Amino acid sequence: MLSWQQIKGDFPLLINKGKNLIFLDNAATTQKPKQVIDAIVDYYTNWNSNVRRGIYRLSEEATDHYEKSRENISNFIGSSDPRQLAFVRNTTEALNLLAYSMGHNLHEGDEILLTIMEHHSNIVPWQFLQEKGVKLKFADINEDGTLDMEDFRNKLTRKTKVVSVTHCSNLLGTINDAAELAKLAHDNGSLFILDGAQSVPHMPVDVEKLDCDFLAFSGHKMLGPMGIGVLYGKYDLLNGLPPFNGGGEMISQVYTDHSTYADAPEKFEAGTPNVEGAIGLSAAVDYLRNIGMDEVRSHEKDLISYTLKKEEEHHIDILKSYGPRDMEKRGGIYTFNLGEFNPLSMSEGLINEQIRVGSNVHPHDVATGLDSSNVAVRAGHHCAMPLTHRLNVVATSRASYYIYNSREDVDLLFESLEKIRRLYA
Amino acid sequence: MLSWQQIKGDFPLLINKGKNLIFLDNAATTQKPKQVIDAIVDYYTNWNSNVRRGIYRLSEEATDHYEKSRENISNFIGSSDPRQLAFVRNTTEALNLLAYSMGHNLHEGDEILLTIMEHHSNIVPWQFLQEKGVKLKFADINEDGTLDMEDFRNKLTRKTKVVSVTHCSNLLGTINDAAELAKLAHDNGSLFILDGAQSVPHMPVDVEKLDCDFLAFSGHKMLGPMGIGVLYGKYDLLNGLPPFNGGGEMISQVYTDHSTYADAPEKFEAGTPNVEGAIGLSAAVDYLRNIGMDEVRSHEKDLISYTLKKEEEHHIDILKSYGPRDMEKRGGIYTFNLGEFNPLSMSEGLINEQIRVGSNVHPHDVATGLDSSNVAVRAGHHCAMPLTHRLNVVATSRASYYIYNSREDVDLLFESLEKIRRLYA
Amino acid sequence: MTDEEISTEILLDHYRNPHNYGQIEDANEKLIEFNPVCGDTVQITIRIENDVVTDIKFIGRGCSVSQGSASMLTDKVKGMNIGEIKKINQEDILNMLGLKLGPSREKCALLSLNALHKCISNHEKKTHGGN
Amino acid sequence: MTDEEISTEILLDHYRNPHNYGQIEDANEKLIEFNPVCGDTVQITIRIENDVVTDIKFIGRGCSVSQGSASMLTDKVKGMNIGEIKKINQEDILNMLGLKLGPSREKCALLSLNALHKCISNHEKKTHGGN
Ligand SMILES: Cc1ncc(COP(=O)(O)O)c(C=O)c1O
Ligand SMILES: Cc1ncc(COP(=O)(O)O)c(C=O)c1O
Repeated sequence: MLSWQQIKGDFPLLINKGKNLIFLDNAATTQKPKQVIDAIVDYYTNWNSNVRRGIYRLSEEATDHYEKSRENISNFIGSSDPRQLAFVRNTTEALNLLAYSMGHNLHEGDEILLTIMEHHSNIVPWQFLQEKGVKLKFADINEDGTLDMEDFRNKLTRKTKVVSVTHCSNLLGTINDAAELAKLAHDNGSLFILDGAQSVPHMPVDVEKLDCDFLAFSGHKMLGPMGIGVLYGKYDLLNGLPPFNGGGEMISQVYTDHSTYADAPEKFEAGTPNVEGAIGLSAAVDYLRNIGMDEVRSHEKDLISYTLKKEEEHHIDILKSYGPRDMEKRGGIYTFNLGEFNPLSMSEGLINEQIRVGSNVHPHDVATGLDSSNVAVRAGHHCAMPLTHRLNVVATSRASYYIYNSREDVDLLFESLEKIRRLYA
Repeated sequence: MLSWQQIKGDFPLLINKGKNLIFLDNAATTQKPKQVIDAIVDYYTNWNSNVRRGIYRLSEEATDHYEKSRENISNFIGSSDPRQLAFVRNTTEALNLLAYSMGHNLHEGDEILLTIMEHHSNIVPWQFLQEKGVKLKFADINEDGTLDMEDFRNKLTRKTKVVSVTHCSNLLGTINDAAELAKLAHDNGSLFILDGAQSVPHMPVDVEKLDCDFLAFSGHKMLGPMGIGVLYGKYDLLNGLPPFNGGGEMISQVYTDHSTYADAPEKFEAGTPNVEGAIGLSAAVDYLRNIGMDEVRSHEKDLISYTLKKEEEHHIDILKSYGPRDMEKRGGIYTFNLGEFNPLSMSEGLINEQIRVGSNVHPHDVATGLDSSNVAVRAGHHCAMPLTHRLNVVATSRASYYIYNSREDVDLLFESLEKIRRLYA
Repeated sequence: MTDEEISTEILLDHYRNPHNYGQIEDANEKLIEFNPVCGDTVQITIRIENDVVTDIKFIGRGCSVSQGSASMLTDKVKGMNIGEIKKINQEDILNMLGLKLGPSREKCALLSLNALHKCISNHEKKTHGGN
Repeated sequence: MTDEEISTEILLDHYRNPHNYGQIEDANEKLIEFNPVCGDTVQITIRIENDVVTDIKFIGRGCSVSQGSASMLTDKVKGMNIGEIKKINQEDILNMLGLKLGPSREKCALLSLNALHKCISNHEKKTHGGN
């Protein structure tokens, strides 16, 4: 295996920025190794063409590259048939595709079971179905940030048609037991969707072992280009879904009054696909496979345990962090506050108290402060407002790790936090 | 202005392939100049980050690049407000967005007026609305391949809520009088959508002069990267549409039981956007602006008139071409057959006649034959089956030009067609 | 002439003057296969006696690859038994043509084989299904 | 200290010990402005007499930029007339703070100005609308 230091050397942006950028916003998006950038350049320099319908050689070569990419990514997630992967823009689109498409067969009173730790992308698309009387339920979390399994079981009813759950929370870092949840869903006769946006990039994920019916993930969060993502579905289930977007490529025949559709995956790839994106993501998958997903997971486990150790050592009085402290259930995500800002109940009006309560530092100020020490973290609701509210705060700051991060980055994070704490004291 | 020969020198793929590739499939997708490839590499090497929500500098710089790209593309199409542009994957997605979103306010008996020359992407999304009783009507064409304006006027009724028309047919090359059609639609109280997939890349398009309510186009057909496209809409109309995809970025607030949405354009950009794509498309726009869209149009006009001249000179007995011969109404698209294959009426069974009727060469054989002479054209229904049927053929071959094509390419096309004609005689 | 050129000549010969072109009056299977993308169409009529193909004809419209390969395939399978025909695969057809075809043209090449396999499978259902 | 550091110090001073913090009893306009993304909240109560701001207070919760700028803005506008206040723009606020803010923090900085402008506009509707 390569050393983690060597790995950092593969990332032109990180080399360029040097000490001026400690990039800890990997749950939002990741940097790209030169292998991926090169694959994009190579594509536009040697293979670029529209795919599928062309009879000339260039188009057939492009088609070949496109389908080989599908196959490669299919193998990466343990899918035995590449036709089970449809290319989409990102996780969000994959989940919308499912919600729109499954929506045709969902009726008043049917229930969809989510968890309170879902990303907005796994909430809002389902909310659209509320119009037709479909009900959303949210399984709660325990105090330690793990999923409340008892609540999950209670909310899984005979009316639950679909269970859609994140594999890893982008805020708490909680890794859910996907295989167990899939089994519960299936025993209940429900379809099981896994949001893999934060798991596929960071740990081995095998769709067949987990037995999920559908899996969604984004290329840009796993070293791949922007604008490409994947929807995996067991073939018969995927092919059985009604189409989502209509147009070129997804049809079999079009008449003025009706159309017939192609089989999956084409059925779900309306319009000219992002061939560049597929090829770039395939290059990213090669890069990750070369390191080994077990190694990626170990590295991040090391960083997050080191983080929690540092947290205890520094013991910043107003620092509070969230998420499980059992490393088996914890991804490389560290979400925290320097003093908590609780949400104001707008209806009750504002309480007339002084702003400076216990010298709390707002997450925005934390992020700006860290940025001035060259540490890039995210602050806000992390597209998980229901969870943020559940934690009874208005916002949090979040550091999230990837393969090019090191223990030194964690050291710098805590040194900078100390500095901010002093500034606001 | 640069010479057209110099321009070709900007395209690494064309330089690489040299005489082995005469690329005449530009209506499907275009090649990329090094300026666009460089912009992509520059982005991933210097600016890559998630946009909008980040408080650190890298993210703010990426956001800045992203929004400047929107502004640049907005200017390019004559839109006075960049908030009128939402980034999507391609034309197909833009039209689906409109169909899904407008669908909420369309009811049984409402009519949508299209033309028989629409691409599948401007047909199938509207067909989905037939489920709720919305009716589609198709304005016919004249013998010369221009739009039958009388038929259009007749089919525009009090029930017509939406008119959606291609600016330029990807099969006939017909350029429709968008301003006139917009006026007719507006006088009738209908919304007017323009499919600009084949016009924005090839001629000056000014949304405000044309007065279209919405415009859709794809980056990959105008030197830009794959996976990026644009939906333009007059601000109040765009902002007034219900959301399409739900998830991150497009929300204002999310609660477990409901959400509120951001204003346009964010409202229509759910999930992590394709920042690379936006920046790449902006670079493509710079490149085109530098040439001048009037020049682009003149160049293609020259190539298509030269093509029709060559057609007359060569006088290949079984050659038949389609589309207007008035150059003011004709884009750089040349669709033809070496002998026509008429569609078989499957219900009546096959007619028992010999295959070789007048030594017709099937479009697939034409494309394969041209490919062996290094001329890349497309053959098939060109995602316009209703039009192909209207022309009473099963398929056609199509050569489509762009800025890097020359008269020599046209010469080669006809020499190769002669050769094929002889081979099959 | 190169091998490729010879193969092309043979295919075009079959295209221009197809063998087994027409319909069998006393066929026990008849089937139309259609590729909507290009309109290529092949109809096969076939007479099977005691699991052996005693006669087969086709009619069709389409490109040289779809029609030429139908002509060659019908030549090839006449007299074969069902078991042998079921073993004919994609590879065999491409070898029969001897041309390097891209994926889109391969569909044309396989049109008649698909039609033939469906005929056989329909026939088996009838005879072994007992109706 | 650099200019930037001095400006930061001033802002933090306002954040720690905000001026005009509280509610006016006899306010004729009262408005809450809220940024759902970060939870920043500012409530403004204002007393306007003959188009002049005779008193203004705020209460709020949020980051140093949103709260500090509310403190500075309320200082600035006390005694101003409506016409002058309506002319205050984004630029003026950023100059007042003297900090280089990225686009996301600018939203924080403008929260109290937006609230103030809405108060003024509501007041004008009431007085000029005649009710
Ligand atoms: C007129 C027209 N509309 C729509 C499209 C669809 O474009 P895309 O595949 O980029 O979505 C095309 C291109 O194929 C086209 O020519
Ligand atoms: C758990 C989870 N789901 C979904 C998403 C949405 O991903 P994207 O923005 O790429 O669609 C994200 C990323 O922000 C995420 O962390």
